[in-house]
Amino acid sequence: MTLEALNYVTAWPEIFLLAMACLVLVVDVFISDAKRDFSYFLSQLTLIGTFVLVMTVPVDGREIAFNGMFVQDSLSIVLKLFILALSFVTFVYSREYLKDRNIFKGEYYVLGLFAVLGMMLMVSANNLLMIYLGLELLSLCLYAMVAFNRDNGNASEAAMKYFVLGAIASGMLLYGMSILYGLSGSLMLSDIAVAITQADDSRIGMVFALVFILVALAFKLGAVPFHMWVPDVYQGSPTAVTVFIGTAPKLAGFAMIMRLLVEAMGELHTDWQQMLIILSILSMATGNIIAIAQTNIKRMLAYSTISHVGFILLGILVGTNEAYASAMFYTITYALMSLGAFGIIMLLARKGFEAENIDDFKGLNQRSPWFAFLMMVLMLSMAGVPPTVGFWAKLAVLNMVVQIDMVWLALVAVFFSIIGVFYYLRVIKVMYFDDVVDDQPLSCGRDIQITLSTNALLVLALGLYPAGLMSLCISVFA
Amino acid sequence: MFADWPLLSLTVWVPILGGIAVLLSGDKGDAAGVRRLALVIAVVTFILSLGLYTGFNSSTAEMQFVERHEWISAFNIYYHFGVDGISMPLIILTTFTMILTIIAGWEVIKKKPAQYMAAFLIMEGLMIGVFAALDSILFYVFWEGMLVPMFILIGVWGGERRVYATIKFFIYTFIGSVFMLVALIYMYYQGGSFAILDMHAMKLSMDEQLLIFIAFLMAFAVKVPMWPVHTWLPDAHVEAPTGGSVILAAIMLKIGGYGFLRFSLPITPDASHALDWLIITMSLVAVVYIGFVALVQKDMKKLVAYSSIAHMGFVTLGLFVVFQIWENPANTDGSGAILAVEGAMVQMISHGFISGAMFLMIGVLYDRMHTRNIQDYGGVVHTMPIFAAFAVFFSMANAGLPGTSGFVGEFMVIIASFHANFWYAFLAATTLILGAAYTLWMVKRVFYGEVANDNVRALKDLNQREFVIMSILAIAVLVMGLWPAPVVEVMHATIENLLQHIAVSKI
Amino acid sequence: MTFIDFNFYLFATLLIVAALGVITARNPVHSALSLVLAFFACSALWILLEAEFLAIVLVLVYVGAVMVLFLFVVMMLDINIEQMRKGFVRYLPIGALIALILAAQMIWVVGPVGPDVLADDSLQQAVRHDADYSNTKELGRILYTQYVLPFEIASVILLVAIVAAISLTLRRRPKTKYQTPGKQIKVKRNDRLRIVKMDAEAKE
Amino acid sequence: MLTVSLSSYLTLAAILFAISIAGIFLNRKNVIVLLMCVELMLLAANINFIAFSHYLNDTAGQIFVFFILTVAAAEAAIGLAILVVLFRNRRSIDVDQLNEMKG
Amino acid sequence: MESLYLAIPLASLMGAIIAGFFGGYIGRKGAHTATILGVGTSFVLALLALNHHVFNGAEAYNATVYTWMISEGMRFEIGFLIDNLTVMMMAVVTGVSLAVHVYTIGYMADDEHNWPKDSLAGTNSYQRFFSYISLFTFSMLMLVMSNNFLQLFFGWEAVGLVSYLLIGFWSVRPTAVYANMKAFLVNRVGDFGFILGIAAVVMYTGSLDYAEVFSKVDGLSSQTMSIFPGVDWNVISVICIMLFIGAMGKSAQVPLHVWLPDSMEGPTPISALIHAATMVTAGIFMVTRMSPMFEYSDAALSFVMVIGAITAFSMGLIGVVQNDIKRVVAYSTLSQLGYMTVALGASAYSVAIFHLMTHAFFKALLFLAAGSVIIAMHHEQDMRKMGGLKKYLPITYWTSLVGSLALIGFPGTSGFFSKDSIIEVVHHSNLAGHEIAYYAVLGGVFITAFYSFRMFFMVFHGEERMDQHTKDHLHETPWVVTGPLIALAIPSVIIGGLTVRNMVFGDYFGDAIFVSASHTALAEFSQGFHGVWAFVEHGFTGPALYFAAAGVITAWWMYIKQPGSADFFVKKFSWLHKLLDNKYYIDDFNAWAFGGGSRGLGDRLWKVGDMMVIDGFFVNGSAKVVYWFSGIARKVQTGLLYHYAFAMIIGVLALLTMFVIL
Repeated sequence: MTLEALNYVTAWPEIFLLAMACLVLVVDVFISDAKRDFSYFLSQLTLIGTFVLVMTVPVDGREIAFNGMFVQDSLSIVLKLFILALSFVTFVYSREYLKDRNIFKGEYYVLGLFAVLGMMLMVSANNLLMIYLGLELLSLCLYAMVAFNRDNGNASEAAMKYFVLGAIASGMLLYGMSILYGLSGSLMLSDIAVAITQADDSRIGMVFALVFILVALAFKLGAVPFHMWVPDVYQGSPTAVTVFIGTAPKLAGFAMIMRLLVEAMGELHTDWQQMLIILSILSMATGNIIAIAQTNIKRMLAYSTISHVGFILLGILVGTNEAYASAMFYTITYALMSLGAFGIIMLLARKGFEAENIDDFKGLNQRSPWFAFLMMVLMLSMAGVPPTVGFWAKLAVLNMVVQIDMVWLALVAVFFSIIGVFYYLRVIKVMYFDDVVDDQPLSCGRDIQITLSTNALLVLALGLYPAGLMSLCISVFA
Repeated sequence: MFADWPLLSLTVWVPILGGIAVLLSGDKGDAAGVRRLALVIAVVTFILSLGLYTGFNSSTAEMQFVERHEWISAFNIYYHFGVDGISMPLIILTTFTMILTIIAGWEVIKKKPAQYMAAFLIMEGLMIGVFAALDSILFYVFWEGMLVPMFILIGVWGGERRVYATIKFFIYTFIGSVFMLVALIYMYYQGGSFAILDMHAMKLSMDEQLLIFIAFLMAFAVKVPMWPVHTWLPDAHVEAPTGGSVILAAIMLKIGGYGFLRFSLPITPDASHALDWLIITMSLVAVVYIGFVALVQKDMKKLVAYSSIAHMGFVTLGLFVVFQIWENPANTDGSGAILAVEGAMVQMISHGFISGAMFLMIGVLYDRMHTRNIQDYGGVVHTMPIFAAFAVFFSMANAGLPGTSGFVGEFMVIIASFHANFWYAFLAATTLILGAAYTLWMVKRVFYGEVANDNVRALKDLNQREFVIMSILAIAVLVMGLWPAPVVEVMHATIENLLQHIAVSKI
Repeated sequence: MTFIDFNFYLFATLLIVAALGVITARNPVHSALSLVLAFFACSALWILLEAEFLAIVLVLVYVGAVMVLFLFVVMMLDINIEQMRKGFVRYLPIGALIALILAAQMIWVVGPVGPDVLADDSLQQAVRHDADYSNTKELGRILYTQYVLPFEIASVILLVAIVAAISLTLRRRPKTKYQTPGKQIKVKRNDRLRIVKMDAEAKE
Repeated sequence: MLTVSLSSYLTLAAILFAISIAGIFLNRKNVIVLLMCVELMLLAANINFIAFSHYLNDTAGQIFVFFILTVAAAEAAIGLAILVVLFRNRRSIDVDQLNEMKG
Repeated sequence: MESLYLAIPLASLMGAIIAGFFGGYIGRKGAHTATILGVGTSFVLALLALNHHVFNGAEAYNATVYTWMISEGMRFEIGFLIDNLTVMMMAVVTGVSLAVHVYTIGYMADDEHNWPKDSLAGTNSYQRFFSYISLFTFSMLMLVMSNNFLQLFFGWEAVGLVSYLLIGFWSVRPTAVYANMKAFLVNRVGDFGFILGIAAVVMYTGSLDYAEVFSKVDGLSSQTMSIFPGVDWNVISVICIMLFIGAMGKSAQVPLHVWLPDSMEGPTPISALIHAATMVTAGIFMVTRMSPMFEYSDAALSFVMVIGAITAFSMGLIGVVQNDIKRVVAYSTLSQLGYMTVALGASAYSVAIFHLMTHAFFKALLFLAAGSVIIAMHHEQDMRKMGGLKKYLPITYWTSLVGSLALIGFPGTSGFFSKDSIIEVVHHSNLAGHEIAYYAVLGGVFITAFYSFRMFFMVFHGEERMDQHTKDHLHETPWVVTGPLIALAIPSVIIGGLTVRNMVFGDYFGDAIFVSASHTALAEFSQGFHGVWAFVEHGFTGPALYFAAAGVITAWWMYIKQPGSADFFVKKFSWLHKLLDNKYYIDDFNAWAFGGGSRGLGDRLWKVGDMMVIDGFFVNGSAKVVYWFSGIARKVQTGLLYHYAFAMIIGVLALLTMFVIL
């Protein structure tokens, strides 16, 4: 076996990322706290470099590498690009926030980069083992990042909950994978797919495995009733970590669903469709309803995430390529929106002050009309009000649901999104209609300002012309 | 000169981009400049819409000024604009009213004038978009997008309970419209196109039609608003700043009526037919019930808001009475349907002028006295005679006095509904009494009698700006009342065509 | 009953008992020790399944390293044992019920009764390897060839674990006073001494 | 007749799995025991893998277990690190008191 | 001729516009000059038209001025139908209006006293008043000149609007602004029926044009419609009754008469012009115009007749107990309108119109005379504070006497011809209810005479009951007041005799009025006509005169001979007096049932329907439920790890159970 046979060229970006992450790790040890920015820049450089490499990776349709462990296809490339971009922006937003809290350390970036690596591996996984390892790499980084603010009790509590529940979820995943492995005789996704088509007696065993695997997937995305970690982790983590958890990993989770449910267990579509219907309805209901009662905006956004996951699942459960594209579109746009929203939360936070309560947004329009406007765009987008991209995402998904004659499900979905409008509007309400309570000036670096504006305006611009992103998503599944 | 321009796009985008420009010009700069810029944009838009009018061929029911570009190919969604005789007058109404609204907020708005003006201009563009859109998703985008500036307008520049009112407004409308979205998607799934005209031609079974009709009903009934989903309107009106009330009453409500005409009737004629009793009942309840409710209002704006609901009842009555007109055995020649629909349209336009004027009037008083309670007034005629003259005029128009535009639509609808059933006309005609009762009773308490208190004594009559707005509106109301022929003519071909279309069952 | 059967039932019983011990023990130390026992029992079962290498690893790595770590933390944190049992009895019925239902369902699927999901011929009889078959060698052979990528990733995961554990737990106590000689050397006169110029006070 | 077959191992794993689940639910006081229960759960999966691997005559299952053991070790390390941090902040690892955030 | 016809209303309109919009600039003199010029022009042109049609015998003119709107192939037009009926109305309207304009110069001269000092509305009130009455003239002309229902309705409402504005002219007076609203609303009740009638016309004939509608009436006569399920009504009857309901509002027939007495709150010239001579007769005119329809419905005619009879009698009775000088005249007007209506019901349209014309003159005269008295008395209207004014106000006295005589139908006066004709025609009528009508109008004669002369004696004779100050300043009113009085007194006497032959018995109206062959009342009555003098002679022998004489004598006895006897009768028949004094409690009933009832209903609907049920229960209720549910649901998120794990386990179990086991 030669190195060429490994086809490692396909995995160049990951190799580069790994190498650079290690470099950051090493370099960081030798620089003083005052020069910590260097680690930041190096990390960003890593992401940019990886991004460029992903762009230039020579892929002709579908490229298998590392003895079938690794696959590079258009889905993986597109998702990786977005994961990298989202992480890049996350790092931009986080810097000042971390500095203000004295947790501006190299480890954040190292763990972040490793997490990105984990996501990229998940996205490119072609084997149950790879999925598991990618997931664990991501999760372990995230557990640590959640607890990153060591002196914060809530952060450690959140990390603990996240960890224990995450471990249970991976235990279930493993159990499911073991059954799947046993019944199909292989760890390779393609082999499993073939085995399922041939399964007759063992089909129920496959469904049995599916349940356990689905639970893990649902946990990763935060679908009800496996969502319980989401609000606590979102709230407890430092916002810089919340934003990280809330954006790119959703894409990785989406990829995991694509790999496991669609590629490996596509034959069991009728089964997981039913399961996803239940999860999706529960998610939309729980997320939207409980969000209303929240006063902590991070927690509110957590519940909002849960409800959005319900929508993403709606797209997936349809089970057609177009529908996967719509779900992907939804996931990407959701990540974009939530990135911006958390960005603004971080923007409002300052030394010794977390802008965590919705009331902290009071009178933002008077303090900064521009950021109030951006936040409004983001909230409207989350609520699905045109002309923001959130609307198109919902439209795309609903469109698909209606196409499989499940109008009732579409109605349920819109019903809950009405309830959802309630709490998004409340944020706009406090920003625009209430008087200023906290009149500290908003200060942040130009880089954050520009990125944040671009972020939010992108939500608006994609709302005006969603066709590009949409056709990109469709082309992935074409 | 206008022939080659994408006039519709311009009328939509000039105010939106203009609004953004106004927004960017900011609140820190001089307010006067902001206002002037806003006015210029509104006037330019109006001129553009006049270009539409002059180039409009009223002898055909075809869509005109059509623009069609691919937008979102994945879902077959097009950037597709066009106007016919139904949307044309409403677009002009919009651009016309917007100028007045801008002027109305001239010195009155002190808090963040740039945002205020921008919100209006953006909303103008969106509303024109609603009327011009021929792609249902494009329509929906404008339809929902419009809520946002209104939400902000009421919430920021509104009265005491503005938050309650504006959220109620938003949620109410949102609830209605999302179900419409599902219906649109369903039809896309069935027919493969989001184009409204394709939907018109689509075959649909009765069950499908009924469900789609109900979805549309939820959207449009809230917007119109029809009883019993009207309760957002009084609150929104009361709390909205004057300009907001004007736009709300003059244009936004029309969008509901427009929706019925553009969507419900032609897309689901059989369901409209089957459920027309429901709409008719709701309309008549609106006329009578709301008439009584308006009578006891203590707040002027609320009173006018309720009167708007009652007046919009005529619109829905006119639109949906057509089937029964055709079916009434006593109505041997089957005539009256066109009259009904045209009456509804005329009523919409006229109500745009009149309710706008009424809210401006209340705004004039509110700017001076900072109260809308009827009982805080009395004998205003003694201190503001010119204003009182306008007030009486517009009140009479509101009460449907012949010679004013308020009469035309009511007259047409009452006559037409008689063709369907005596009792429809009977209940509709009660507005003659109730409308006069609540309007004139308000006039009596506010304007007549002795000067009620020192605040009233200190009132100053209209200033030049207010006088100009009032005069323009008065002339509009009068001209339309004395000579509605041009308005009717513009829409005639379209409505005739529409009725021919809905007369044919889709099943 | 063959020898293998006998061993299976023996260690299986042991495993279950140990597992029950883990969840029912009053003292976390006892739990940990039960877990060790469970690992041992499991290891024996794995040997029955001809997975010798992993059986050894389980004992060496798990019992030797991980469980020690567990015990270490248990000791370090010094937990009040009296409090540990609260609520156990109260929730036992529902917990047991859930567990029983779950177990019943799972066994129904994979066990001897219920749908025969294991009907596939390839699953019916295991091939017994020859005595000279080396499980370790076989594993090693494919681990470094076919599974080289996972292997690398596993190392990354371990690295992450190291980084995370250190960054989370390593701390310089802020209250500890320590000298920085470099700073002491670099000190300048102006840092320590300030000459204040004062006007003479005027007499009243 | 008692014979050990694949399903015996799977049944054993299922029982183990159920026990660990019960443990997670029943243990309301100590986070460490929760972690141990998770280890039991992984053990159940491992038994499955190895049993299948044996009956399939395929080493991939054992490889998988190998990685599971590795990852579990790493996981334990991080979990215990978090536990330590938590204990430092709260002076307790009582699951009952781990509810600052809720609702 | 077209432009001439067009000029008639427009001249008045121009006057109104000039005085209305530019009153402040042109001043009082400018305003009254402009409006009088305008109305004067209208009058002259109307006379020309009269000449053209009546004396030169021109064909009826029927043409469109402009198309208001075309919908569904139906033309809604503004157009003129000028025939003998119209020209007569035009002449009367413009003539009386001109007189009132002139009279107003004097009456409103001191109008600023009627306003609070700093009222801006009071500053130009004079000009505004002129503008209004000119506008009224325009509206009334549009009404009578109309050749279609649309324009008729337009004029119908426009006169209502002006009436509203004028009744409430002194907008500082609560009673005035109450009265104007009441007037408008009650009229709207009539219009309610009217518009339904128009709607029915449109439905069954497909046109609004008189000529076209009338041409189709014959075809409709057998058609029925069902308003209540199972009950079929003749279409024509329904249309006619609904149209007549409109007339009842405008012409103040019971029970829609309640606004008219209150309308006396307006300045007196208005009472004369609008609420006596012209506007209130619009209903009569309209029914006459619609004779080609009414003739096809005996039911409608009976209805008309009975309503008219009730009005004529019952309203006269109320007049007996009034003390306000204007109110007496007002009730008298009501009663006379009832007479006209009765005539309409008897198919004697020409008689009704004839009475309308004569009444216009003598009633305007009486009102203006009353106004003259009021001016002289410094705006005192209570007759109990008058008396013996004869020597102070000679011209007013004599003209009043003429007016009163005409009103009671003294033989030879114009009122005699018209009223006697009505009584006779009703006598000859063969429609259901004509007996009641006959006795009502006959009894009405006595009552009319009684209250007329009661007023006359109380005002001009007997002891002087006014206070000293008023008495000192008593003198005859200026020429602008007395001039119109004299100008109106002359036709009050002679116009009846001059025109009765042509209008009632001749074919003056030509095709304008259609009487069905089966309605023979007028024809029979006409057979007994042998010239004006014979009519007068016959009048001396008829019962009416005796009734009238009895009335006058009773009045004389009660108020001159035995001044205390009135009080005696009041005490003796206190229940009756109370009933009459309270106007049969109709106003109270209306205020309670309609005013209070609708407010109560509105309040209930608002507070219970809107606020409690819709808003409270559904809207806020559902929001609250969601909030409440949210509050409950968030409790599930306990924060406890084992609950979270439990949720996951339950999830697994549920999924397993659902998809694997089941």
